Amino acid sequence: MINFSYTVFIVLIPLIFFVLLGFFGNKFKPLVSGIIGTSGLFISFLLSCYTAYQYFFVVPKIAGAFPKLIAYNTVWLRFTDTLHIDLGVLLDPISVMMLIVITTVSFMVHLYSIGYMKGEKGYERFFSFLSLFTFSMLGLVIATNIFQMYIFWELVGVSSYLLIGFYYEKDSAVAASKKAFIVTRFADLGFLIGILILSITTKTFDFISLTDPKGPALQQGSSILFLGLSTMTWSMIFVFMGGAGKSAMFPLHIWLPDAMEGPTPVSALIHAATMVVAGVYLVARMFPIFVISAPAALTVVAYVGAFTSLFAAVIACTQYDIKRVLAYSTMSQIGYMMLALGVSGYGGHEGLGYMASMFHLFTHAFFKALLFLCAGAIIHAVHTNYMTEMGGLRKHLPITHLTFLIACFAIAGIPPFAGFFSKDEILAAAFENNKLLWAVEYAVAGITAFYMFRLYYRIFWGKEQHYSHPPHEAPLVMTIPLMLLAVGAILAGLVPFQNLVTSDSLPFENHIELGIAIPSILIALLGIGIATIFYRKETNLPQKITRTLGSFYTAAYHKFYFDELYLFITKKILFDRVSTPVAWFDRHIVDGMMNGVSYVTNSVSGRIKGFQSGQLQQYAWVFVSGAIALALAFIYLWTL
Amino acid sequence: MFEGVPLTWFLIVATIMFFIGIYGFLVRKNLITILMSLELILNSVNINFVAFNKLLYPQHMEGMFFTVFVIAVAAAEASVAIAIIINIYRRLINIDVERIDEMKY
Amino acid sequence: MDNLTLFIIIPLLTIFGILFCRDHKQVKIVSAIGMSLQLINAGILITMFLLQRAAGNTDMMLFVKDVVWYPSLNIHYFVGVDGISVAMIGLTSIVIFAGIFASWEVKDLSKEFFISLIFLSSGVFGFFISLDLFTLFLFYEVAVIPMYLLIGIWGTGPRHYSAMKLTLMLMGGSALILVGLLGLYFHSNPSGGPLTFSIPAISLVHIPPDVQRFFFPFLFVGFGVLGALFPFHTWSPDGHASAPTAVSMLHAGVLMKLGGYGCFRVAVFLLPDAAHQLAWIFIILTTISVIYGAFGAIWQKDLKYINAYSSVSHCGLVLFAILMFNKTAMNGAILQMISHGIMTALFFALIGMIYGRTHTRYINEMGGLMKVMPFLAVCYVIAGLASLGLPGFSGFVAEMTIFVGAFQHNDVFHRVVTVIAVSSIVVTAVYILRVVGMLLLGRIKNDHYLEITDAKWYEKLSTGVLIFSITAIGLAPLWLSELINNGLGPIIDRLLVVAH
Amino acid sequence: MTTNQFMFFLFATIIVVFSVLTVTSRRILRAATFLLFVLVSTAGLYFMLKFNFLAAIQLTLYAGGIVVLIIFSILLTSQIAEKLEQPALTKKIFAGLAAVIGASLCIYTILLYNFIPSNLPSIGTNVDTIGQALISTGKYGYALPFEVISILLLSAMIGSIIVAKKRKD
Repeated sequence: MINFSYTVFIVLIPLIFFVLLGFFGNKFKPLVSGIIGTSGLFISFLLSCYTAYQYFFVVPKIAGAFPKLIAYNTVWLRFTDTLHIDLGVLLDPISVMMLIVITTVSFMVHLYSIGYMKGEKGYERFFSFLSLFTFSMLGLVIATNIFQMYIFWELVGVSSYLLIGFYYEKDSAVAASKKAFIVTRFADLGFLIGILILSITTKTFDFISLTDPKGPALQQGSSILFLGLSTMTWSMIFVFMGGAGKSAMFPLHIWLPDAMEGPTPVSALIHAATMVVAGVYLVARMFPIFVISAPAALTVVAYVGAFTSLFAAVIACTQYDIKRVLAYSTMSQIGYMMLALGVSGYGGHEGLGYMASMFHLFTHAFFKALLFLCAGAIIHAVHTNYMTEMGGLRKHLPITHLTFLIACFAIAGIPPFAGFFSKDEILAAAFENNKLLWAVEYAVAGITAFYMFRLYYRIFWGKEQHYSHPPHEAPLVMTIPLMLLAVGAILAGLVPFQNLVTSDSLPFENHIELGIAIPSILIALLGIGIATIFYRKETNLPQKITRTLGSFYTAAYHKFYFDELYLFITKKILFDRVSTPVAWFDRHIVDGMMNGVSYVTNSVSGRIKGFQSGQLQQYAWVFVSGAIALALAFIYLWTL
Repeated sequence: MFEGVPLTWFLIVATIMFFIGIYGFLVRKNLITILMSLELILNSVNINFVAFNKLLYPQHMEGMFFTVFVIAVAAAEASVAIAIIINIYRRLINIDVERIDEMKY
Repeated sequence: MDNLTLFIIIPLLTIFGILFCRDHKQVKIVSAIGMSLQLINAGILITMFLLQRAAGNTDMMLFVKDVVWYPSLNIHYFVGVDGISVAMIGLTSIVIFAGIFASWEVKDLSKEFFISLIFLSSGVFGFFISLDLFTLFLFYEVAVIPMYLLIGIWGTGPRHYSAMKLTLMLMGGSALILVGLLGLYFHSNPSGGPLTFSIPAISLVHIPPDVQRFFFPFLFVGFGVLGALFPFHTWSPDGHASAPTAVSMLHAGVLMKLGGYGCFRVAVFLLPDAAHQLAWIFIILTTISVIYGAFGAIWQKDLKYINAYSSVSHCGLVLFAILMFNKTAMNGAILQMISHGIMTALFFALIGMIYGRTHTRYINEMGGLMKVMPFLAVCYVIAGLASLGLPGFSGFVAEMTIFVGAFQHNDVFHRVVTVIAVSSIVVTAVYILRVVGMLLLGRIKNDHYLEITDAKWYEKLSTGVLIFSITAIGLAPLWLSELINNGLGPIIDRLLVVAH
Repeated sequence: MTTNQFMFFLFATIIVVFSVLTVTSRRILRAATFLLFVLVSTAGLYFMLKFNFLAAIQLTLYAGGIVVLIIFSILLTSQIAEKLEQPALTKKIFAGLAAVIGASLCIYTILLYNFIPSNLPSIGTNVDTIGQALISTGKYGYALPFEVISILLLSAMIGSIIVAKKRKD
């Protein structure tokens, strides 16, 4: 048996660098701290690669399946004899795959940030937060039990908060970070409740016994009913609420576009490649429970995923801030992954959706990180986020242009780029399972191609704008990550996922079905074609279409007014209608009651203090007559 | 041994004197007259002491000694009281008990 | 030497030392030395306790010392500790240590200030080690009364009003406690021997249920007043807002725990039948506390009010967990007391330091302080994150233990109230982030804040100790949880015997 | 009617009548004079009971000392010619009521109780015996009260001087 305990260091190294940079960062020169952080990640990256190699190719399979290995485990907090939070490392196909994804993207982003953040205030702070995030995200994926996952789930939330609010002097960044944290926190409430329900039905937090399809936990939990649904279903719906919050699923998606206020490398790492797929990872992690005990919850996952992907894609077509377009595109792609999980079954070819989802997660990480980093390079060059102020940049930024184009092809699903393979599997899985959902996703594929190329053309083609100083290509330290990720975006699709990452860890046979693949290529090409007509040259076609769509366009442009709705709920309902009255009630009713007691005491004493008149003779009279009365009472009346 | 007058008579006289003193204490306004009422009260008590001593326990002298002490105390009390009254008079130019109510409440 | 009695003697000796000091500086040094000794002593106590337990000593109470004090009423000076008291002593010594350094700049009447503060702490220590109800009550009063002077003399704002309100409400609570204690005393020996105030002795007696039902509300509400039980919590916002820094720290950090500890050690432990029967009423009240406090905090503008309402919410959770009657939840209650104690002490320390620099506590008048005082701002963020239950800090450990424990009940009522209580974590996040956003982030609103300096060494020491404690508990909670579990055993056994 | 009885009634009448006058007279100096009569009659009662020493003290201390003191203070603080104001009627009624009820209660109680007069011979009350008793420390000795009362008198003396002294301010 191979000893995997070194995997602990994959997680711990970023933590150590976080502490190091957090405490002593200001002692170093900025560049030094950047290099320190990056080198730390590089070690983690190498260790992850080694782990993946050993896990997939060296460790003997058990009955043909990849085993679930506990590389390290220690009790962290004990609730009862069976319920305890452990901290440990669980290695199975998806966690190893995630290790690769996270360390790769994080390493690229670190490297890129050395150049991108140059000259910013708080350089070392940035790198320490990045390390913190990487630590938390790695801890999340290698969790051995659901509570460990929750712990790191919260930690990624807070690192995201810190990084979105990195420019803390900018009010919009502060507001965005707050919004992101609170919305995900609300979702985490659901996650926590789900965990609590799990804790009483299964009496364990441990993933291995929870997700063992033949294990006692799965068998007994589904029989207890509450309000018509089994407790397992409830539990999974709540857990999915947590996942939906992190993964920006409708209707908890509103924080993600605003989160683009953070520095662009952060958007690439957290809000595109890694943290936002945590929800997908969570559902994948709990997948046996979803499939076996809570199919209703899985249906919810599928529909939410499908709706979000459509919804986000439509909004993406109308936005002008390039990072927001990418953000909506991320939502849409994550919707794909959720949908794939939702339509999947368990085991063998039934589990195609599961495999496809993980596959898409993997490929998406590369091309979406690439897109964001490109966007960073563009913003770096032209100092604006708005595509209306860009155009004709292909001559100024050749490398960025090329890598961006590759990423666009990948996301649009054009072979042989990575996105094609994974998206094709998803569509195939949806087609086999639910034709309606397939149709939606099919349409979304076209819309995706359209808005990506709209973005591409408006940035790199079109009329050249008047720039305050001539845009120039980013330094090498930024372009190298772009190129490396572009390679990833081309080649990631060739990884044989059906042999490595499947729902029951057993490899299965899978081929590209031309009946699904060809129509999807065609619709992608159609989308690209329309975008070319509209945006390659300056035309007034888009305006005409916009006018035809009328109010629908306006609604989409305003993100279907969800921000306003939430603002209404939080500001008008919670703040004005709940919190303000509570505060008033406390000050006036509850406290008034207490003050009332003192007021009554005060006024009573004010009345009776008249007895203390200072009149000696009055006192004496009372004394004498009292003595007489007592004498009368005690001597005569009492004895009678 | 004392003949002719029963103890009760002495007690009745003392009681009447006592309550006259009480009455005076309650109605008089001038501090000095109040002091005089007080002397009446003390005196009535003295009569009681002496009468009990003579008529019930003639073989002892407790009643008499108590009376002596009461008189001494009364003298002390009177001197201090008058000192206080004079002091009050100096400050307030009257010694009306009804107006001396600074320490009320 | 008798280790437990040292906890009362050291503060008294320190006070004695302060009496001989000539100036402000000497007073500070003597207090700091005294409370450092106290901290070391607490460390020694914890170590000795753990060693004893490891050596197999399974007595309910360790280091017991029993001296007859007033024979005719059978009052003893009876001290001893179990895991819970040890943990609470640790908390107290940390908070008072930090409190001394946080009040380093008290200049007027500093001698009197430190004497009152340390006298108060001796009451708290005495409370936690007492096993005799009478001395327990005595120390309780010792802890509560100096508060009046501390707020009334060194406070800010409407301090006379606040001091009066706080003291009167707490005195009202202790009147109820006294009734309850006497009730216990007079039923402590149903077979008709000598009556006793001893907690272990009473715990062996079965008091008739109707008697229990009569006295339980007195004790629970009485201690609950100090534990900020809704609707008897209103002293807390006013009191905290007016109190000087160290007093707020000690009050919210430790004194409010006296309430929880009393509910637990006296009301629930000694009156288990009534606790079972009447728990539902108080569970509803505490659930209201939890949510209500959190919503109350959202609206406030004064930093101290925010924290006071947040304390109402967190302390509500303590009482909530105590009433759940299972080992996990009760363990969580104790953890929450410790965690909230340190956390809120940190908050008040920071608020005091910020107020000392900006001379306002209204969050809408401040902003962008991160830029001018990064150390304090980072500490504030850490305190905030700890308060909203972020893993890695003690709050998370405590809250999760409570929620998991409370949810293990088999009936819908307990689960529903648990879910309601759980939802407070979102509301907490809202008000914490609102404060952090308005206070520390954004642009600086007032130019003269640009001249503000960052923390001095003593402020760094004070906050550093507290942050170290919450992080240490948050990162390695197991030993503390086991320590507490150790003390919970007999209490839970007694409750379970009654339940069946 | 024996001599004793006659003497008693005489003194009793004087005491009651002049007591009443003392508390009702509106001229303060007269009230003091009436008080003097009362005190002298009380001394008469003491003589009648053969407490000669006590009667002498009563005459010198009370009648001589205290009344003179009172008269001096009257002269210091009041206008002699002026009549005191009449007390309020309600006050009079209530005080009178209390006094009458109290007196009747006491007298009723006294009359109900059956005192048993002693037949033992009376102890000599000459100055020699009294002096012995006052400084004796044994049974029926009054050395301690005597000392205590001396200190009381001393402190009263010092106290009244200090209280009545004019402040220099």
